[in-house]
Amino acid sequence: MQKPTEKIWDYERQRRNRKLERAASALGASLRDKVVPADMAVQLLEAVIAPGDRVCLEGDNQKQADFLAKSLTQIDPAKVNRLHMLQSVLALPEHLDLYELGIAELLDFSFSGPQAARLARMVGKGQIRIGAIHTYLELFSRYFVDLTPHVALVVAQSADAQGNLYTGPNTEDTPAIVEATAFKNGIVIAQVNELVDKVPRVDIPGDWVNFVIPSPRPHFIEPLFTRDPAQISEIQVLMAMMAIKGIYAEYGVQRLNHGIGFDTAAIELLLPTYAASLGLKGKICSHWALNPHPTMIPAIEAGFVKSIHSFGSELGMENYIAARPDVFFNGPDGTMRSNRAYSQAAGHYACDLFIGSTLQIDMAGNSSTATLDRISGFGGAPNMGADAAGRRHASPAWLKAGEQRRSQQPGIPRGRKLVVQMVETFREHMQPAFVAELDAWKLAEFASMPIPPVMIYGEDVTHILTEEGIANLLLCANAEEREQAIRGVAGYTEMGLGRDLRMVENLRDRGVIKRAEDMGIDKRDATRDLLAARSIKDLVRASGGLYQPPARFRNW
Amino acid sequence: MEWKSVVEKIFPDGHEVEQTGNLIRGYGRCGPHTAAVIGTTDHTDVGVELALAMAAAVINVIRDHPARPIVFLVDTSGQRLRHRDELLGLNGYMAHLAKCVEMARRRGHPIISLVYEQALSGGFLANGMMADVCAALPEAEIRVMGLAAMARVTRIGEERLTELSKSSPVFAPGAKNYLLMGGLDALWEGDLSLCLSAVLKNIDNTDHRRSLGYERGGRMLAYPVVQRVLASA
Amino acid sequence: MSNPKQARSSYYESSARARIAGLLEPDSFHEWLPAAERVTSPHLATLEQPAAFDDGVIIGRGRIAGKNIFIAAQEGGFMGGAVGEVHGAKLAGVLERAVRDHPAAVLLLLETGGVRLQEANAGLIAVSEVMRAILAARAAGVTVIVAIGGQYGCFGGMGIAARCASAIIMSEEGRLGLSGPEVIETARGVEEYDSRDRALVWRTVGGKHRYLLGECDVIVPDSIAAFRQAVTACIDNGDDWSLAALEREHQMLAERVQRFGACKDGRDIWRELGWADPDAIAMLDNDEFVAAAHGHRAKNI
Amino acid sequence: MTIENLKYRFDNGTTTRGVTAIVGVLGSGNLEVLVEPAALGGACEIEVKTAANGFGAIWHAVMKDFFARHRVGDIRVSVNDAGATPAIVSLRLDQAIETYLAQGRTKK
Repeated sequence: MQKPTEKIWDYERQRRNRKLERAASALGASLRDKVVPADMAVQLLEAVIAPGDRVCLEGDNQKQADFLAKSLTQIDPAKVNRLHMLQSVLALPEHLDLYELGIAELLDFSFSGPQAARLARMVGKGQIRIGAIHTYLELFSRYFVDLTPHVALVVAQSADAQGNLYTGPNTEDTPAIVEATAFKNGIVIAQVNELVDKVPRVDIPGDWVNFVIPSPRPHFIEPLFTRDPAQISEIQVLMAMMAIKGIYAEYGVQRLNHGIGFDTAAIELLLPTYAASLGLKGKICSHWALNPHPTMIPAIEAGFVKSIHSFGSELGMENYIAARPDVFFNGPDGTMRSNRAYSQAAGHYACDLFIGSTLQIDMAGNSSTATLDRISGFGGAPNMGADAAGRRHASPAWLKAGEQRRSQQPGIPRGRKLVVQMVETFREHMQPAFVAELDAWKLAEFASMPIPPVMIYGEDVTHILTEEGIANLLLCANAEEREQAIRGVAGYTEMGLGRDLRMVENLRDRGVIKRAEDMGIDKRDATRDLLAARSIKDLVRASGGLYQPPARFRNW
Repeated sequence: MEWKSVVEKIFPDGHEVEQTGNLIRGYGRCGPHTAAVIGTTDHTDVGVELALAMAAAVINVIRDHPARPIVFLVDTSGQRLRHRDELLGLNGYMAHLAKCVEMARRRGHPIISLVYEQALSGGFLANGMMADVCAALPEAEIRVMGLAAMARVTRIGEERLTELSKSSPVFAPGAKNYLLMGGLDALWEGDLSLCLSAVLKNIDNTDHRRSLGYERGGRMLAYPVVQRVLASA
Repeated sequence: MSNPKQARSSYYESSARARIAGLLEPDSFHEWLPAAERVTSPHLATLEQPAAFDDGVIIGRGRIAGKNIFIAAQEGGFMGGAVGEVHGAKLAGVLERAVRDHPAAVLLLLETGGVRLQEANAGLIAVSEVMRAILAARAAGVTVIVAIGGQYGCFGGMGIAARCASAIIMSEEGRLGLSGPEVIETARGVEEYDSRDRALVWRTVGGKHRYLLGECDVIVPDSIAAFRQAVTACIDNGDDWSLAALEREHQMLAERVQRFGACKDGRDIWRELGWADPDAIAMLDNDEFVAAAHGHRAKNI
Repeated sequence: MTIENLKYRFDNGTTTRGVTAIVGVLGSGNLEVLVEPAALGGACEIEVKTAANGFGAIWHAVMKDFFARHRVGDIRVSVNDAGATPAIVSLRLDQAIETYLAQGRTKK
């Protein structure tokens, strides 16, 4: 009998330990405990990142590990190359510079907002290879399956010498990234705004973190969820009235998530005024998976809101959040901890309604924000804007939606999440929101994607809300009715003008399509006077001075 | 042209004009008249200090030399584009200067201005354009904005603007255009002292620019519009 | 039009026509060269640009607190309230008519970026004519009152014209200056003036700073009713067009350069004026602010 | 930029007393609407000047619906448009006609 070759079971741990030894010798005396001076960041990265490694660079929806991103672009591509980058959000130019510099070659990501146009150009030129475009939850999930990072470059507010991290209210993706990396033989490096003797609270335990770098300047953070009420139009007020009376009140929606546009900001600002006047306080909108939108302040102050769990925080809202611990998830230190992974899960499984905007909707109700010259990804909308087939607990809104569905398609009793697409029929510059074919198809062809990048599938959408009315797709018997229901609220777009007038009137008689007047809404009441706040300053006042908006949102 | 040669040509009978920084001030004699001279030079921009200094000069003339004509010599690249000057309220300083000029006019000082080099938008409003008679040397440059910048801001093609500027004096730079629009009374050529004495003989303190623009065919609407306002119920 | 909503309607958000309707006594407004007469700009038509029926300014006569006044209101929504040939002539016409008719006051609701570039020469001359007409009206004993509280502020030559008036009423949201922040940023760079830093912009040209500096006479909350009240008070105060008043202004402006000439930011000026916590000023309500500003303004007239 | 000029006429409207009304502002994404009385034998004439070209079919549909909603005749409607969406156009048209009629009712 031949003696079996001895199987090595800790190859990856050994590999990590060798990297840590390389780092120790490269850093020498400049390494104190876990603290690495900023001017040694590039040496550290060259020591711990090997060619072909999977590197998760923390680029979140809001906060950015910008110093580490910059440092990564400065490493020698002769030493470190072919990196496989994992990022929930591509926000900074450096994120794409890596591919031009020959440091990275493959990308798996979720959202690329500000870099979408450049990403499309680089894909077109073959400078970058995209593994897949994910939703947030999907990408985080793969960190624990087949895309586990070898190295994670993360960002926090402060750290102590032992590597304990305090993220501040913008915890965002950090816990998901660090957990996947630290427990699978990876290396975790954090840039921090300050070193402290004792962190206010431990968001990430020090023994999961290998290195801490005090960055030369505080990390970049984007106030992505601030909508100036001054920019809300009377059409958006009208649509918000229809959402509240025609959907929220109709189903008794208590648990929900809102998108980030002005359409949904209008709903938030109508809660303490219009919704209250309909006697809906306490009956709708009490529990939220939502970032701390400043436009939520009047509703919170009016007592509409019982709780809000957040994906991230919002610049300027810190003091307000800290002063409202009954509403927000604040730690023992008094400040909020957000968590994108948990909040996405909450939005998917524990909410009865998602409402958000999009750029294009086709006649099957599929919607997408993709355009030919931009590869922007999806972020979290598909997780919120999808029926949670795995859900089992019941709620009145969920049950009612399920019942309506079964009125057309009999089946075993189950509920249904409300997924509402809220769009004006034309965007700026007369771009129609309703189209025969989504631009996503052309983009898929151009970028050789296996499937067109659809944000929310038609089968998941329950309602489409435009200034012309609400189409309830749950009540449509077949594809033909669905199409006419959509055309019936598509206004003067080509799709809307192409409606079958008789069928649309019939759908209206059946309550599948509802106009403002069918809901008892007088369009003349749709004025900005209904908004609980008409300016950022009104929001500050409503917060009792606790909300401190960033300078760019002020006009005083 | 250098301000010194301008002054010498306007005041062949003697003058005492000095430059301090970019401010010119003093007086000159032209035939029987002694005129105060206030002006700027070196294409300077006009910030709060310069506007205030010009206003002080006007107030001094009002106080010390009743009814003495005031000649503004204009050479400016416009208002000073600084955060600090805006912080201090540059518009208020400019308006103050304009008010001083108006006060002088109301107290019997004839006001004449001569653009001898260049006059740009805001720097021109508070003195040169406040005059009873506004003149320019033929080579002087007068404008709000160059065509290239105008094309950028208005998003109208520069070629189109250039083409239109051949037939319309309404937007393009140039002293001739201002003459047609009534913004300038005359271009001063030849003997500048004769030009000044001729003006001083006939000067009055009403604003003639609208009717001039109408007569010269450069600004055909302003005059009838005002007439209609005056005639409305 | 005794709409109860009007009492709390925002001046900032209202159109020029809504401001006139809200300020004047009901049904007292009589418009001159109204929209139906279509006195539009031919220069815009030449450039294939849309031309408004009233060229962006509404003029006429009406009553406020029982007094007959003339009024002009610029519409910021149309080309940023920019002054063209017709627009400028309408403004000048109101003022020149005031010299003839002696109303109790001329009220100018200004909202403008200055000269309309599409008709730049006509606009610049028109602004100059407006300046002279304002001063001619004052010299004739007519009080000219300027109100500034719209989204586009009051800039360019009209910023100078505004300061030629007898009195200026602003709201905190209003802005008054010569060169707009974007113009300075373009010319001198973002380090000189970051036009996107709106708090900085308001510390430079906003209503509260202008009030503390003595560049405006009255500051009011952002409501049409508050503006109406202030206009009435300004009419009652009348005007002082005299050499003595001018010399006092000269003194004030000279002191301002001396005292604040080295200041880099509105906050430095406010500190110099004796405000212990300049950063708190932005959030003070109008009444609190006006009370606190007593004795901490650089105004001596 | 060019300005497109569109004209529509709808017959058999109801003659209703009104007073010239103007609503809206000619600003980006917005429009101004002027409604005037005119002896047109019961017709409603509409003239649109718009900076956004190529939307004639949409304008026609919007105006047809507008006339169907109100059926007001003997009026001239003049529109200056700076790229407003049909929703805004319909809203302003309704506001203009309501103001026109309301003023007509209060006029002695």
